[in-house]
Amino acid sequence: MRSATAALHYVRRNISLAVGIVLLLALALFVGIGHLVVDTGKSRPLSAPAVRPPSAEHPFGTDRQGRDLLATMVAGTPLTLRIGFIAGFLGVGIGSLLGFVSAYYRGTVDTVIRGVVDIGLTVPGLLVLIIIAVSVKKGLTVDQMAIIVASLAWLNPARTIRAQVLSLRERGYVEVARLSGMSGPEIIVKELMPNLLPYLAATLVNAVSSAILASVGLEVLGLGPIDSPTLGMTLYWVNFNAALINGWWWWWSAPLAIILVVFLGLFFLTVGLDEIANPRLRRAV
Amino acid sequence: MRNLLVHYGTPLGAVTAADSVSFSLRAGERLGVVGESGSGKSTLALAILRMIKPPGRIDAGEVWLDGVNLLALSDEAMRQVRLARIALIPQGSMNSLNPVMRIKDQIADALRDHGLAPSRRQVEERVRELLESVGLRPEVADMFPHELSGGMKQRACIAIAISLRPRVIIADEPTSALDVVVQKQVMETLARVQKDLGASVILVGHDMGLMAQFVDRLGVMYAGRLIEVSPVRDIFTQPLHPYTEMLIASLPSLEQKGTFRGIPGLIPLLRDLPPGCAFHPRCPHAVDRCRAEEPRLREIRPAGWAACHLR
Amino acid sequence: MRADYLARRVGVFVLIVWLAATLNFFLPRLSGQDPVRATLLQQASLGGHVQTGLEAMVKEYERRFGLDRPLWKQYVTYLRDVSRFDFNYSISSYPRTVNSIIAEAIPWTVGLLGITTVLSFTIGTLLGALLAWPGAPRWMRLLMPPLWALHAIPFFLLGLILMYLLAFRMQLLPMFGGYTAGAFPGLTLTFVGDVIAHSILPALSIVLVATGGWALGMRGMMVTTQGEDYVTFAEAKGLRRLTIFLRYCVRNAILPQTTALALALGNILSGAVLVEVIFGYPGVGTILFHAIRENDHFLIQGIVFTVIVALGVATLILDVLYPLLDPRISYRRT
Amino acid sequence: MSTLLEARRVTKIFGGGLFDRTSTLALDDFSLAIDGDRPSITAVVGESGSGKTTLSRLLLGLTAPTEGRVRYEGRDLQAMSRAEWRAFRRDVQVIFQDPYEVYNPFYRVDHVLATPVAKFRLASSRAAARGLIEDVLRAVGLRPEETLGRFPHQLSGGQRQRVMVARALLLKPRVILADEPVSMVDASLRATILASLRRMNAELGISILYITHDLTTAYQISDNIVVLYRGSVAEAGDVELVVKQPRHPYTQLLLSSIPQASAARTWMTDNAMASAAVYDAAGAGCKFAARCPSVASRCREAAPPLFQTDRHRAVSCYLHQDAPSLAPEAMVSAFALPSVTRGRRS
Repeated sequence: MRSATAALHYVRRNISLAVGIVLLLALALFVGIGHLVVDTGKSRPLSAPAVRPPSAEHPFGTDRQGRDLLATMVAGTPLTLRIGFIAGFLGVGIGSLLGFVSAYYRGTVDTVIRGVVDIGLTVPGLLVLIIIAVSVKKGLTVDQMAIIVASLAWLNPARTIRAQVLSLRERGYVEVARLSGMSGPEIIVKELMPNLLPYLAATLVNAVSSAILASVGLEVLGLGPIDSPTLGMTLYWVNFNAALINGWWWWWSAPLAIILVVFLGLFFLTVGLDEIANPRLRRAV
Repeated sequence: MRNLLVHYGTPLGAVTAADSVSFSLRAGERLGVVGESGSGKSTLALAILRMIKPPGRIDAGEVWLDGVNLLALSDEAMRQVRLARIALIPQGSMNSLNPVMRIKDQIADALRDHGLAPSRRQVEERVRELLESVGLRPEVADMFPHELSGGMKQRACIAIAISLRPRVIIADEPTSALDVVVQKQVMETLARVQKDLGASVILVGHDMGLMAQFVDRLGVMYAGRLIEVSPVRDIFTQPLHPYTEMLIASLPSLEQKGTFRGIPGLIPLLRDLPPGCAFHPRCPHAVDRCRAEEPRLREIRPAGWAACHLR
Repeated sequence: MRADYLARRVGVFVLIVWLAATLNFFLPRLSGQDPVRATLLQQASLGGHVQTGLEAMVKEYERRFGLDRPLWKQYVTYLRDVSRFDFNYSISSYPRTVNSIIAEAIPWTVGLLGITTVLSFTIGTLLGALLAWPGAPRWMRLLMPPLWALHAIPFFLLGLILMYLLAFRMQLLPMFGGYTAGAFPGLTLTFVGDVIAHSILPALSIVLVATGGWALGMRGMMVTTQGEDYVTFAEAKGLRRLTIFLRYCVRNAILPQTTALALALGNILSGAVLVEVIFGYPGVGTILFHAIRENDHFLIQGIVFTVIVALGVATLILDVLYPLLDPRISYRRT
Repeated sequence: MSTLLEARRVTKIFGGGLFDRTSTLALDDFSLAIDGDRPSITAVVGESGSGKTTLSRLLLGLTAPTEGRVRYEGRDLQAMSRAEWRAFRRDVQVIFQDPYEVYNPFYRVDHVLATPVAKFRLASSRAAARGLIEDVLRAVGLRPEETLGRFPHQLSGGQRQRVMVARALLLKPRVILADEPVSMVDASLRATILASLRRMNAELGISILYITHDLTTAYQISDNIVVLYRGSVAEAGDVELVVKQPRHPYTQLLLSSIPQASAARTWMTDNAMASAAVYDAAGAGCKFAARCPSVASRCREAAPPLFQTDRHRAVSCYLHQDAPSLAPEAMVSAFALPSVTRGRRS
């Protein structure tokens, strides 16, 4: 009980965290309630009259292929988030494993991992993803999309977590733990992990955000799951049909607004988590 | 140089880092301020320079230098006083020099910002002179801090501190990160430039041995208060305050084996001071009055001041 | 020491280029069949106005990369071509070479990216520095939240919004392209003016987003730097506030910013590709978009490879210049 | 004499890899042995760069020597079996310099005490573990109820360091390596910690290796002392002899540089311009030659061996070349026996 009020008290001071949580909760509510009241089947082409501005029947309007945009948003938002979460979790999972191993054991392992990561990070990720996406066969599914995005999503977590562990492993308590009979993996899990939890959380949110950004980017270029109504694919159709110069403002405003909420929500969440992870910033507040 | 009188209180939020500290400093004198961690000794050094950063602030008191109250000066006037009249030699934490500037530029910008804008030739000449006076080779002028050893960096800091011939030099733990051999060289350098300038020195630190060997008069701080000020010889032969006495007894010596013993109990936290005399929980002689009433600094014998009810 | 550093850095660059080339070669072949060949054959079988050319291309491709030849021989041939920047013909606009298409697009992208990167880095860093200065005016602090929010938005989304508001509704600026269709390209005042007008929107969407990031980073570094001992000592030296600010705080806080620039270039570039697509800007990004739509594998490979090399060169230059900013670097091990 | 922990002709070089031209010689042909039968306190004194930190890491098996062997009960640390390694980990304990860094801020102080109990199965039940922990805390003068359940930042530096002493005690070690245990503790609290080290030696028969830069505390608690200069032994032997009548010019310089906390003022001299420390590249000769006031030409040609000037002292300096020379690994034979007879642990 006391910790709950303390947490609430803290959130009130950490405004960024609160804003982030509220934005993402609102989005979750939209999707959740949407699935209950809206027929997501209407997100398929030809299920509604084409290019209608918002009306009582189609609150978000319809697109040129005859999709109901409200249904498309309700169906598509979780798909986009799914790509982000799968890629983000995979990225942070693989990245932190490599980061921990690299920084804790040093030596050749470290040299190789660090080299790969350093080089990987200087290459523009989207272009590599384009090559990958072009190379694999057409007709991607949402999950395949997520895996493609994840293929680069581990680079950044590996790098930042390696740096964190490097600084932590020099602490005396790691040495003490070793002298107290703890093994390497045990030290990583019991001594290092707890101190990195807020940091890992911030890294995860960051990775999810980057993954969504990358996937939306690929989709806008037409390299996404063509048959799925994800937010990025909707924008691809917007661009494909030149909706903007045709004045079909509702077509692009809905996905745009939702993407904005996603990115802003994730961003403020990261800032809030950073504040927890980084005591220096906390003191400065 | 007439008198420097410091008398102020500095609440850091609700914490009093230095409370009603006063002392005077004579021209050419070396005054030591010794204290353990959290005793407020570094706060004192910064307060004299008026460099207490928020949330800290100087609430009351006066710092007199040659008839001018420093606390009443404008910010710009105070800036002029720094280095020109009161100079600081920072803690020997190896990080006091700007890592991306050559040593000569770090001396030159001090000269320039104090209205001395001589030609480049004159600056070079002055830099060479200053480095020489602290025992550094002229090549050091063109070096970056990371190319110098700890002792050399600290000498460079001394060179900067004396560049405008200040009246008072505040040395805040100048040798805390140095080995003893280098510490001795640095302190000897400091003593020599002080003699050349005729300046006074306030040496702030925690090393009683260094104080015993360097200063003329010693002030002892405990929990943000000055509890004793005496000539250094008197302090080591006949300390007035029980804390001073026990502190000296806790120091190991090279003369005799097994004679030192610690002070039982804990150093109090500044935010949680006991009522009355702050030392009473650790004092073997404490009486009821010590628990209730805070002692004031009084002159107990000629030139010997202490804050203790038992004296 | 400095020669070591340079040699190591150039080595890394060569490694990056080689890896990029290798990736380019092997990735399309991972799927078992050769998608380049498949596309070529498919295009050829579809027929059309360029059929004769395509047949010639298929022959040429077979000759160079024939599946009967061992993979390593194909790889060597490929590496040789790549090292000469020979990417073959464009499939979709035969008989133009990939090179000539890329060469036409590069000035547009370099111009847009170069200017926006320099602008956002400079403005952001300056703003971040000022934000951390106690003497900064209060209104500046109010800039922070909007900058934060903008920073979180992808470049091309902001582009869409700006385009709708400024070009479509208010008609202040042209919407698409690098210059007005039908205008005669040349170094005339009207043409240059036209180009600038067309580039304002894409540039604005990049600058508005990127500036916030630089400002955030710089502010954080300034806060750290202001706590350093050398700043305290500088104050005790009685230096003017401006001297301390510029030569002690900013001078040191800018170092990590510069290292970050090298890493950020890749991200900015990725974002700019999409901005170009949205605005139909005649740069590398738009060409890439069309190449993807038309399955022009040679063109895609050529663009990706060129861009990675260009970025490699840019970061190489940054890294080589960096020791001039930080005297400690030649001694520090990476 | 049975040797417990031994460093035999150990050299440690850092760097110097294929792409790294700067290599540092941290420890140069160094030998030291700790006797198991007569538990003593041996101090290793050196300034920064003398190799004392490297020595402590080598003796703990945290790094491997470039040349030479570190042995525990005759077994090379680098070639130990799992069981031997566990026994070594238990028998040789350490107290570090920084009494804050050694605590994981995520856990209460109980964590550092409970971990070894669990890992080495020191107790059969939860209650027994608790009892064990309370016992060692009382042994170092801490009240368990005031200490357990607290977070490290809630304890003072002195208290934290004493908990670390208690942790070492918990494992009933045979050797404790105290690496600058009081240099970050306030003066008024140092004595208490040093006294508990002495008590552990005298009452529990634990050998102690006290590594420090501070000659004064080293003199106060140790039986024998080794003075290190840039990775080599300058002087070693009975602490009374070395401190009261130093023979090596470096030991003399070191001793004269210590400001004494007494009313007698003899420290400062007027030759303030003694040049800032010159560290030339390590040549073939004596490492101290560049700073030595009595340097001779032969000092620059070859490093001096150890000369046994007294029964309980050896000096590495040609000024004493008339004395019989001593092989590095035999240095220990110059050590004095502990002055007090100490109890052996049961």
